[in-house]
Amino acid sequence: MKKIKIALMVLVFVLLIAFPMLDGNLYHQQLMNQVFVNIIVVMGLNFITGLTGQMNLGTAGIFALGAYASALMCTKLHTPVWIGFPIAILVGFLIGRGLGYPSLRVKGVYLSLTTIGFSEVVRLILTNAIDFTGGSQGVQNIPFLNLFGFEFNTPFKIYYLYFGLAIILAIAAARVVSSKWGRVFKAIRDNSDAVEACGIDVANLKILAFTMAAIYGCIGGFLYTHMMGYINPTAFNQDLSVNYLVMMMIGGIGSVAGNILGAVMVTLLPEILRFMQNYYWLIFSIITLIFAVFLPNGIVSLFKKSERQEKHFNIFHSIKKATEVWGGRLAK
Amino acid sequence: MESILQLIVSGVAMGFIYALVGIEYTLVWNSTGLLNFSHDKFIMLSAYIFAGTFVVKMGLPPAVGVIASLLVMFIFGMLVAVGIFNPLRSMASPIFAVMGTVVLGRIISEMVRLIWGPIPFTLPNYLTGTYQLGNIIIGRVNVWIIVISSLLVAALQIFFKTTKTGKAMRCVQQNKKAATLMGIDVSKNIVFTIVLSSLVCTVIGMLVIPLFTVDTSMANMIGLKGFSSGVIGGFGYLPGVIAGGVFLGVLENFSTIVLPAVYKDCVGFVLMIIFLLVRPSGILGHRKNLR
Amino acid sequence: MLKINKIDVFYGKVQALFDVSMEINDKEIVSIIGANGAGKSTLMKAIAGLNKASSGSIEFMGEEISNIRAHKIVHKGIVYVPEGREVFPEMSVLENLEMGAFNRKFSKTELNNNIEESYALFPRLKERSKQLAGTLSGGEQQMLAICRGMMSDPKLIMFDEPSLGLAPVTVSEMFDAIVKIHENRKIPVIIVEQNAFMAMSISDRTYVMEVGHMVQCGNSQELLNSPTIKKAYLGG
Amino acid sequence: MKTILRTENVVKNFSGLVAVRDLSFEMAERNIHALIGPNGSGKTTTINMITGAFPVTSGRIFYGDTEISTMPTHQIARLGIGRTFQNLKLFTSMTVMENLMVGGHQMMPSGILRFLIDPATSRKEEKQVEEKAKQVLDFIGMYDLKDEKVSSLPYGRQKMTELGRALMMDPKLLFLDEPAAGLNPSERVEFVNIMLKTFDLGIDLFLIEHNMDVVMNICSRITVLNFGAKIAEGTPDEIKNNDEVIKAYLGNRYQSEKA
Amino acid sequence: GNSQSSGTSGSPSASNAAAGKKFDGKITIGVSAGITGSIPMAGERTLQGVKMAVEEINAKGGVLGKELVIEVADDQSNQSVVINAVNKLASNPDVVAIIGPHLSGSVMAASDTLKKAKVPFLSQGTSPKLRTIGNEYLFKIRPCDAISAEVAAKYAVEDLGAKKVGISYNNNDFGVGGKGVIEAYLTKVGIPFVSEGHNSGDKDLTGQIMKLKNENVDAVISWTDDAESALTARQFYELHLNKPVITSTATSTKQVLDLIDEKAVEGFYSVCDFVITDPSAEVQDFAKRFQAKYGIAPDQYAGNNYSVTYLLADAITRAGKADREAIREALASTKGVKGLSGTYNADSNNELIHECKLVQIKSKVPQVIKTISVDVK
Ligand SMILES: Nc1ncnc2c1ncn2[C@@H]1O[C@H](COP(=O)(O)OP(=O)(O)OP(=O)(O)O)[C@@H](O)[C@H]1O
Ligand SMILES: Nc1ncnc2c1ncn2[C@@H]1O[C@H](COP(=O)(O)OP(=O)(O)OP(=O)(O)O)[C@@H](O)[C@H]1O
Ligand SMILES: [Mg+2]
Ligand SMILES: [Mg+2]
Repeated sequence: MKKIKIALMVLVFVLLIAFPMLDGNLYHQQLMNQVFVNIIVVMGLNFITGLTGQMNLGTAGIFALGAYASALMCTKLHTPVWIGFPIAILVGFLIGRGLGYPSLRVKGVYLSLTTIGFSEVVRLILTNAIDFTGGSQGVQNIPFLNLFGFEFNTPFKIYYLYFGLAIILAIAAARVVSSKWGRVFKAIRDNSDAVEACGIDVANLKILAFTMAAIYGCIGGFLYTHMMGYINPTAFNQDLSVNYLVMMMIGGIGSVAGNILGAVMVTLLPEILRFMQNYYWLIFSIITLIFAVFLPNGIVSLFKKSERQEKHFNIFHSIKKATEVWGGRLAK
Repeated sequence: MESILQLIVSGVAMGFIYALVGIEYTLVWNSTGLLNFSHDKFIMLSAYIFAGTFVVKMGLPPAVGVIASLLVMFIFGMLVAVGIFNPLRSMASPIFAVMGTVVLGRIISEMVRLIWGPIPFTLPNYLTGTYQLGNIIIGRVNVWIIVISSLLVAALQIFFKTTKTGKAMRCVQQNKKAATLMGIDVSKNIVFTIVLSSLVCTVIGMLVIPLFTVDTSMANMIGLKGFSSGVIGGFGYLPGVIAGGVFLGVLENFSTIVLPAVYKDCVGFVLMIIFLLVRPSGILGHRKNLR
Repeated sequence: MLKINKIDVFYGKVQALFDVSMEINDKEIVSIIGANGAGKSTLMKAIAGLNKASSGSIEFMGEEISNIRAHKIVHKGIVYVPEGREVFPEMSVLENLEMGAFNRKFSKTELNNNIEESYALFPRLKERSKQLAGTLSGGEQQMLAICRGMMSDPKLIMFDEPSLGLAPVTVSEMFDAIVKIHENRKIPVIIVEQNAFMAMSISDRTYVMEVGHMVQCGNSQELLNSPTIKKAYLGG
Repeated sequence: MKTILRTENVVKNFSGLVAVRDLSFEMAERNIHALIGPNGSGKTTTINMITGAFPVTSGRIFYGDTEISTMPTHQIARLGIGRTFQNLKLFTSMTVMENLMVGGHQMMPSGILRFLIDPATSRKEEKQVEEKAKQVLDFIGMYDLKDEKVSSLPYGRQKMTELGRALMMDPKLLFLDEPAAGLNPSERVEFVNIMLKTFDLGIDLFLIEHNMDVVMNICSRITVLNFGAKIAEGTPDEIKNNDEVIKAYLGNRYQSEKA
Repeated sequence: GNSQSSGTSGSPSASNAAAGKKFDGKITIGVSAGITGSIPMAGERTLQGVKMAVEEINAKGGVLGKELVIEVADDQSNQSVVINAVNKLASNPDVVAIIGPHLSGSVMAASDTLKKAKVPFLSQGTSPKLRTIGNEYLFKIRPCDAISAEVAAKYAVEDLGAKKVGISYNNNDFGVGGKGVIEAYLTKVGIPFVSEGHNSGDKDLTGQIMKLKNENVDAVISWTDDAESALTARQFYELHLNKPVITSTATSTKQVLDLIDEKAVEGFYSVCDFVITDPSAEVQDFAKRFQAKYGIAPDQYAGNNYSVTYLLADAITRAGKADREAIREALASTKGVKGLSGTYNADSNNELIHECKLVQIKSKVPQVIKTISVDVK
């Protein structure tokens, strides 16, 4: 079973490497690049909302700040483009601290409303601080990324860079999820009082989760900005935040594989459905809703099903066994 | 002076619209513990049903249209509750419920676009006109809104505090299992709540037509502002919602005196964040546990 | 009055009850004892309609109830006081009690009588009638849950570990109260208890459960003296 | 004998309702200390204040020589104070093993950057804690259940899991809030054995319990609260025969049963 | 691919079958329009205009003997989606040119992609910023705001004699662009002004209006979108801002006028390009046929995109082959092609229209007062 899984993963990997060489269609390449960006953002969101259970509806704001930070740096200050990357991390770090703070005071819907507020304020400031951000007319002529004089100026080149980054970040995310961090994030979601009682500083961890979410989000924004070449505030609206949550939900909350599947599906499905013309967006929304209602554990759960059933039987057997053991002890 | 008074009056008028939206989602929140992120779309849908179908297309007199729209939205609310809200609320993570409502909103707006077409319209001579007091002007429809939202809050407050069904709705939010054991039909209750909220949305949708005109994004802004006014008024506390809405409306207008008017929308969100963090009990100081 | 005939209950794929049968007669106190995880609560929930039996039947006053939804069963007069209290945390003690009578159309005086009866049983509740139930101490919540169950004048009441978390003096008061309720109202009572000694002392008959099976049933007094029961459940 | 825990005039006031008034007591090292009292007398509130879950309204609490009355919960826990909860607070979506691993989180000091850069160290840490968790599971007799979701376990096992999770932190002082509630007599015997074994490991126990068999048999000292105030303190025998305690808490039946 | 596009142009093939003509292949033009998203009306009208023109052209024998077909991509009026839409169109080698995207912001987002793909595209974007992006594949089919906004400002000062001008603008790419032009002009001629912005979707402008009132402006220029124009007119009227008002195109279109009480817009001026009350025979004829076909009056989205489809057909004919580069060159050398909102003449900025009309609303009917043209550079 495991071997099949690994073989499958290698196959997908090879296909992805070969894809832009086999398919020269710029549209397809560009779409894949968007997929990579979205994967990165969703994996970040997964830390805070998927694992820690803190409802974050402010992804658009995070993403926008990451995008604008780099865009403004290199168009206004003419800094080298790659600087945007550390800057994105720094901005993410700062946002994480800032957004993490409210999460210490409010939970659940209250937090989601706070994050909505944050994201809307960011958008309105980007729209209105015209001298600084270019306002609603946006920032144009954003240069492409370049590294050591090599410019990533075609979707083909961008593809490999973003693919590589997405893989690195996915590995990092997967490791975090399956490590003590992921575990303790989930524990906070289940019962934060008990986590405190285990000597763990919940405040710190929530901020850590927010920070990682924001760093991933800002890296996503950074990559987005240098792929687009032009940004304006209208794209960073509530709909975008929601879209990322939808990706996470459809893929499977809490799992990196799920995040990836969700990002792929939500990015590509509407494009695939374009042939339905006038109806495509409706159909897409209906499909999303159907997934939410009928596949609450996300697409990943389709792959895990057989495992889970086995486990159910196990539970019963081991409980029975344990009870027998207890009974045995009592007898003597 | 005159312009300050006018700003207050317009702010109050707008504030009551925010309050109406706030009432609607407080209602859903109080009894299901869900936030309906598609309420702006419900409002929009009902405006289309009322104005687009009943008044314009079928030529019914508005009074009849009102009743017909309430009926249609009653059924719509019921379908949505049974088909979507009920399954979503029982899911492990509240993310599903939130996302479900958002996606539902998208579906509604696409349906509206496909059914009624994308062209904005309005109802001429429906609740139009203004009243004038000295130099202070207030729209006729605003007066309607103020009266109706006050009545609505009073009625809902009595309903929640005194009637059994109202209390049952609060029980359902707090502990579904225990509610069942008291003999409360939890699913029916949720259906009832959603239907009620759908009706309140219909009232809002029909009232704002003269001010907002009918188009697919007509209620986007008040959807979010409604949340702010609810928070400012003390989450889940009905009389507070009106206070919150009016406070927000007036403050927004006052902000235009000192700030560029384009920052007006910021005021609502900043205020909401401040209240959430600093005074979660709202301006009336209603105590309630944060969950 | 209540007749359970060979029911099976599953959680997902796990079977929790196997072929369980049981009978409760009019005006009888019955206790159910068994180790942790034996399936006592599962059985109670099956009667209350919170779990569905996949096979077998449950008859209440001659009527099949195993397919009726939980809230309807309450209307038939079967009240289940669950383990773990399950109070309405953001309602006051008084409101919680009032909700206990939700399924009945009581007049004001009837309601007040029942409330007063509760207060008489546990005066602590009267002191705290305005306090939000979520902030009550564990034991206070337990008292509230018991009284709330009594509010609707049920025809059959089931207590799931009512003594859990109660102080010793209160435990005896509570068992006295159950006996009193039983005598005053002449209704059958089912008690699931870990405090087997107490439960068996006040009950007429006792059922013993083990790993999802009903293994023994008999006169409480007799079982109290049975050495195996003593050994396994009475800590003797 | 050294004092491990000491409270000085601790008061807790919930907007007018005084749940704990002027409580002063001391707990000596190497001791099993019990706190008993009628329902609502402020026992859980006292533990909550000691472990930092609630701030004290006034008064001071010392752990050894350290004042802990103003510390946040997690710091208090790190000093070696573990606890279980009256109403179970488990990580319900996780397995028993994972619950215990969270309890051992503090034993893995490497930060997230270190973790990402240096997988070997963190793997080693994880292994160590896993070993420890296995020991603890063995200790509480739940090794076989280690991969089960806690939410599907019977109540008694869940309580045991909570104890195991608290043990993972290597506490010096362990607070147990009604550990025996909901257990039948034989299970109770088992739990008591485990508690005694825990004590033998060098962990001092402070417990709230309504079951007098447990309290009277294993505790060396008992503090009794009523309406938030201390009404008696002493050895089990002293308490058993204290009229005020009998009246307020034990009741006559207990007396007659024992007699 | 192609199979989809013929789906969208099903009716043209039907009509040419009726005409009994045989086409020798197909020429595909892409349409990027906001069919869903925040301004779906623009998308629908655009599509209606283009489709009507395509049908007519095919009925007359097509272009270069080939059938004209369209491939539509919804851009949701959103910059991220626009990229996908135009990429999809551009990656189809059959697409020789694109009509759209409509919004200036969308054009900015799509510009690089289309430049690299070397696909000529014709946009309704009017922002002066578009002059600076240096994309020779972009053609602008409506008068730049640098022209029309200046016309409005000039009219306020010269014809209405305003000594102080109020500007009410939408805080988006369109409104801010226009506001910049107006402010620059007023500064140049030394007329004081106050600018008050609002956001798209705003529902109450009391704050802004009270400020304009307090500043005692003599005339107001309102540069905003459809819904906001209706709101502006209503609230100006209700709050008694009794000053002459000059607006951008919005108030000259039927769908906006339908939203406003007659009294509230009476006497408003509007600077526009395509207007259905344009007395010219072409416009009147088009309006009639459009009304007959779709049952609604055309607006500038319909009119301009109808007109530009003809222009594109003309350019393809002039290029002699359906080739992207050749079409671009043909478009860039457009001279004197008659369209519904004036004569298309390409200048160095690839701007095709250099004239606009000033209309006044009387009893909800826009009456053309004058046509203003500027020199083609
Ligand atoms: N929601 C559930 N999902 C899966 N298994 C469950 C669930 N609830 C209970 N079980 C299992 O069913 C069996 C019976 O549980 P039940 O709660 O009825 O026991 P009980 O006799 O009431 O024990 P206790 O004394 O702990 O209350 C146990 O093995 C338990 O683990
Ligand atoms: N947050 C709160 N707000 C108001 N009153 C509270 C709050 N928490 C506890 N109380 C009250 O304080 C008193 C002490 O509660 P506590 O939980 O400490 O009791 P306890 O001694 O643990 O009782 P039990 O044995 O029933 O668990 C109770 O009367 C309770 O109602
Ligand atoms: Mg049980
Ligand atoms: Mg307690």
